[in-house]
Amino acid sequence: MMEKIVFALITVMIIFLLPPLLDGISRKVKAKIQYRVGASIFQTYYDLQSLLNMEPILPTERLAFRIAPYIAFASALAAALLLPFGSFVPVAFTGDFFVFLYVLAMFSVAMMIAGFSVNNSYTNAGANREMMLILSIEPVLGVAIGVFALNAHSLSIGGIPLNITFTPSLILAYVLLAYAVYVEGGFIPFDIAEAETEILEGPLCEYSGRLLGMFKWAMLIKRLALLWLFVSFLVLPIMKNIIDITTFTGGLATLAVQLIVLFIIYSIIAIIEASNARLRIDQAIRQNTRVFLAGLVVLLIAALGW
Amino acid sequence: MSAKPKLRSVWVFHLNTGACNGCDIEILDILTPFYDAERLGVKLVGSPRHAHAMLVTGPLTRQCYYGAKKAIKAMPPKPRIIVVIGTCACSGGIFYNGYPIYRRSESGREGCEYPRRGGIIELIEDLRDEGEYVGPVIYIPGCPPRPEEILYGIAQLLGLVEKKLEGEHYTEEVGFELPEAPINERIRLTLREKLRHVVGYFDRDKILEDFMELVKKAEESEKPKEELKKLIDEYNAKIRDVRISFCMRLLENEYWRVRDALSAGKEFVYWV
Amino acid sequence: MPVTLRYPFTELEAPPEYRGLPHIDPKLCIGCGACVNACPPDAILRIDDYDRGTRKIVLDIGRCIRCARCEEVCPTGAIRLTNLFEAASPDRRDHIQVVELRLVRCKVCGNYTDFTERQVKKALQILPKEILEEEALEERVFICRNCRRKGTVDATINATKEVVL
Amino acid sequence: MKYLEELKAKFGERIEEIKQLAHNQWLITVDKDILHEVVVYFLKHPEWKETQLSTMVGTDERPLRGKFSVIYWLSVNGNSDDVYIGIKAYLPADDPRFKSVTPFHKGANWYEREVQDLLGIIPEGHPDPRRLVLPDDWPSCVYPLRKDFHYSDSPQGKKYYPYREPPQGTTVHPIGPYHVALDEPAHFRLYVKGEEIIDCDYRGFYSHRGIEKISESRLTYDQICFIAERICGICGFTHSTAYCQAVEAAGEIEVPERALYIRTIMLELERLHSHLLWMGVACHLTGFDTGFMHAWRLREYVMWLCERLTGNRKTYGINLVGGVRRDFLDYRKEMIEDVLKKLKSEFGKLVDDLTSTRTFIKRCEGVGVLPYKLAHEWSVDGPLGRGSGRDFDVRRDHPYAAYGDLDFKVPVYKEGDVLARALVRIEEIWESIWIIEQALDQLPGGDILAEYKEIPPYREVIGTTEAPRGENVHYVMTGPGNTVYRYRARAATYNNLPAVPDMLRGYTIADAPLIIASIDPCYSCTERVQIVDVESGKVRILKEEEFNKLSIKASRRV
Repeated sequence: MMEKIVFALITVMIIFLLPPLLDGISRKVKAKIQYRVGASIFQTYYDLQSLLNMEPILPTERLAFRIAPYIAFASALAAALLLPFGSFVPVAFTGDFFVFLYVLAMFSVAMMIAGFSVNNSYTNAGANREMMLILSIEPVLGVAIGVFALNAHSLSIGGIPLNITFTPSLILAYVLLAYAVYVEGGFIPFDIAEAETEILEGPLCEYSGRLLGMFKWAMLIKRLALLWLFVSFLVLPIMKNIIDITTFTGGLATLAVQLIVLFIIYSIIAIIEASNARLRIDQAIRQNTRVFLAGLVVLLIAALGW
Repeated sequence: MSAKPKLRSVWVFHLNTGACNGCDIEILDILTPFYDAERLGVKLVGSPRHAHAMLVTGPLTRQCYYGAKKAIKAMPPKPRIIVVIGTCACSGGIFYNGYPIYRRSESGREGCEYPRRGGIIELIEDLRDEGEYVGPVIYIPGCPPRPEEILYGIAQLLGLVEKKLEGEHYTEEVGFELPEAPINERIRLTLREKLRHVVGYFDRDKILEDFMELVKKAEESEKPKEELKKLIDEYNAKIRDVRISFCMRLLENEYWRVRDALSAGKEFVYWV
Repeated sequence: MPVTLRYPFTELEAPPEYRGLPHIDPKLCIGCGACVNACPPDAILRIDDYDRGTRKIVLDIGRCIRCARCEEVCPTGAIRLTNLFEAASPDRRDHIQVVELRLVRCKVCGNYTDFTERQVKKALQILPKEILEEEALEERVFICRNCRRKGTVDATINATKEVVL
Repeated sequence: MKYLEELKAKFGERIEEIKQLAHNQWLITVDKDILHEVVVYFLKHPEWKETQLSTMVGTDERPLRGKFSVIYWLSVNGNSDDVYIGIKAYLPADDPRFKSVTPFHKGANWYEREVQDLLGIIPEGHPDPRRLVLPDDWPSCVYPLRKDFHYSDSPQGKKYYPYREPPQGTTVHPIGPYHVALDEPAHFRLYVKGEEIIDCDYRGFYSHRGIEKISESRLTYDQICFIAERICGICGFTHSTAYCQAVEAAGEIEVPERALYIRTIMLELERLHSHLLWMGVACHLTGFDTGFMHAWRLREYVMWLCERLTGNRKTYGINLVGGVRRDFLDYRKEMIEDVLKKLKSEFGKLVDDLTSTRTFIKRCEGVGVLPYKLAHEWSVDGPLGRGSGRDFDVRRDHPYAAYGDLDFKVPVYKEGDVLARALVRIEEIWESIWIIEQALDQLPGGDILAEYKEIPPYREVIGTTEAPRGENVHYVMTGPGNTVYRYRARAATYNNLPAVPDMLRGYTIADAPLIIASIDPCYSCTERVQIVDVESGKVRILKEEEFNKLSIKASRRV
């Protein structure tokens, strides 16, 4: 029981407090590439703190506008809670893999609600883009996880990484998953929905103060959840061969490795972000569609058992 | 310098009210590697709704007035900091009383008031009259201000540095000095004006001072003309700058010409 | 590697060529107003007060465009553009510099003239001795324009009378 | 000039006067009824391929001869000739109307709307006679550039602007006045279907600061140099140079050669930093911040250099009528050489980085195409024109400052997309470095500032420079005493911006900021200086005029 509480505490800490730090690190990495000192790695905490302390200004009376950030926050949180932290999966049940996809989509729906609830062509355009992007990338994510599920004969996110066997299709599935996670996370060149210089952060354009802070925080948590998924799929299958994950120390060690890999991946993403320009929505969708078709092929290969 | 910052995160929105672009580019410039305002927690955002502070540039044209007012009202009610960047925004700058520039009717358009009125303050006062809250205002004059100047202003806002400037008022009591140059004042002014056309206003004083030193030394000797020539040769060998040497030679010729003319009683009104 | 400057956490000096904040040396200023005429944005004002007998030269850094025309035209080198640049302040009054000088009181009518005592001193420095003595200028410079004109007119009238006679 | 004979033969009696103003400038005075015919004759002349409408000036000459006047300034470019032709017509004071050129040449659109706004001279047959320059709340029938209008008056009217009706089935997507992609306020209304842009309306002149009126009223010749420099905070020096050249030509002042070379070097340094700035902005707009940071890091070397050469990073303030104010001492020359060396080694790397960033190139290629024909119709200039195949550059075709002595290439691309414009600018940076090196080598001795006595009044002349954005044309009509009578500054963007709607059509809102930025717009340049109720009856106008006169008085409190 004690072990559970410790893991639960660590998990909560990771989900709530780690994302801003990761963002801070990412900003620092980008700054270094750009020959700058950059902000302190805790800058994102300061930003969130100041936003959350600020009284928002409401451009509309609609309830949807006010609750959208909370929906987004809740869905990001829910997504994160479905993932394995070491051996500990906060919320686990068979078929949670569908729930994961569902809550991620929920997040985007919250963005769309936010975008369409005000009469502003920037937020509308942003919501539009979010919708198009999500519609084109969710299938890729689904296919990627589907390949894993097929391979592991499991429909639970906690179960999949522990049961997979290495086949050629699995390696392709990792590539697919990496791509889907990257795009869904809204990293450059796929930060199309929140493009600052084009449509002024899209759906978030009209938000301010506390509500904006919630949204920003939720987005960071969502990124964490996506990356954590990838990291878990990467780390757990390897770790389970080295150490017994189900023990307390084994779980802690796995968690530590997960964290280290997460930091590394986040830094790599920062480097990719720093060396790319943003794509146009039609270019991104075309690319996603192509990847999706490739994904179907992979699914076929996996179904054949290779 | 080690003071703890009052604010750790300042998101700024950039509001141009008809500026010439100079200040606007300098604002972007503080984000670039050499200045990197992100260190101080500054982030440029695209929507006034996200902003803690408004960076205002420009003399506030009438066409911009409505948009600027809307933008400030769109900011969250607190803290609504206004950072006024550039001479135009501080007081209207060189454009201050042109016909398309907005001014409150109380401000007049051709008065002799000081501090000089104009710029964004006209809008802020209008907003305050309407009962809108507007937070602290900090003025950063300059045309355009250097990026360091803007950083300094922002650092002041964050409580990292203290202000250095204070209003000054002098009366006759400070005393009056009428410096005596080693050469006749009329000749000095003539040469000074001549130099303006040769090396420009900026370098002339230094060159003229050096020249007068040499003249002073030369005049003490028996044959001033030859002595001055020798001194200038030495000086030129030391300074190794074509332009300064050129000026020295020119000054030498001019000096004797003007001096001879003056002592011959010819009138010289070179300077005005 | 990062190239970022340490400023504002360290002191920093602008290059000597920089046209920074203008400053009037109150000991050198003669209040001639050459800078006022040259200044394109009217950042320098000349405010004469004939009741109190003062002339104020008011410089507003918040209006100054740092063109250095004032420095170029100043006959005494009193106004200069320093290489200081840290002018940010929450109070516009910090940007003001005032130099208040005494105007000459006319020896004849007792009113204040439109030039300062320092201007006269400077003029006397420039004018050659011979002219000063010849025209008895030492006396006449302390007389206001009106009285001087009146004096000239009177002299002319006297002269014509002499001719007529 | 051989074409004058041809012109005389064609229009005969109705040409009132032909006079030469400067070595390459002619002024042809014609009857107002054939004004548009003469202008179109030159613009469409088969032998002058790159002829373009350089500027157009309306003047209130009522105090002088009881008439208004308009001059169309055309420049003959390319390999054809080095000529500027002014075509002038006088209009009666009580009914200042002339036939619009816009139906025949789109490029005249803004010019004619501007004289209508500022002087009340009405171009008959103009297809879009909306307000252009004056604020939305400016009263109608008050014309600030007329001589009976005091420069600091600012009468208040009712706020109103007739935007175009959006086409069927589109929604309005406004860009600006405060959009992060636009450094300066300007208002584009995109009429979009989904993400695609169907049409576009533009309401600019948010930065109209009345520079011309201030110059004509409050300032002296030397002071105008500094306000001219503040027309634009990026390419200000070309403006003050163009102004100085105009006044120097009018006053027949011989500028010392050293001053010309110093001007040339400063102009090219300005081009360097302006183009680097543009590259940075283009990267920033596409979300490629690393490119932005590195371009601006390089630019900073140039800025520091300029600060040490002239005393300020941007507003150099070293131009005066007759020369320059600061000299290049030897150590300053060395500084320039050092910076050039640094630039040469690092700029190549930057270009490599940019061109190897696939996502960036993808965003630029084939976007915002402006074909040659349209480019000619809109009379666009500068890198925008050269990116669309217009082979013309003021530095080469009408040499000023020291450009006549120097050797350089003018890059021209035919594609007309954003990428072509970027490539033109990249090549121009290399050329600029080369020009500065030559000028430094050849820097002559002597004075830097000419002395002059007086500038004769009522002479008309133009000065032109090639700004980083294109052709700058400054028209000066000298006045009595130490003032100008009429000053008209035309910045490069003034010709380029009207072409933007044509470039936007068919692309998406994601491309819009990049396309707009690709012309390197400088709103403050353009707008230094759209509701005349044409349909309303005469009686009403009279009433309004009286009312507005009252409001003028009210607005002026001394």
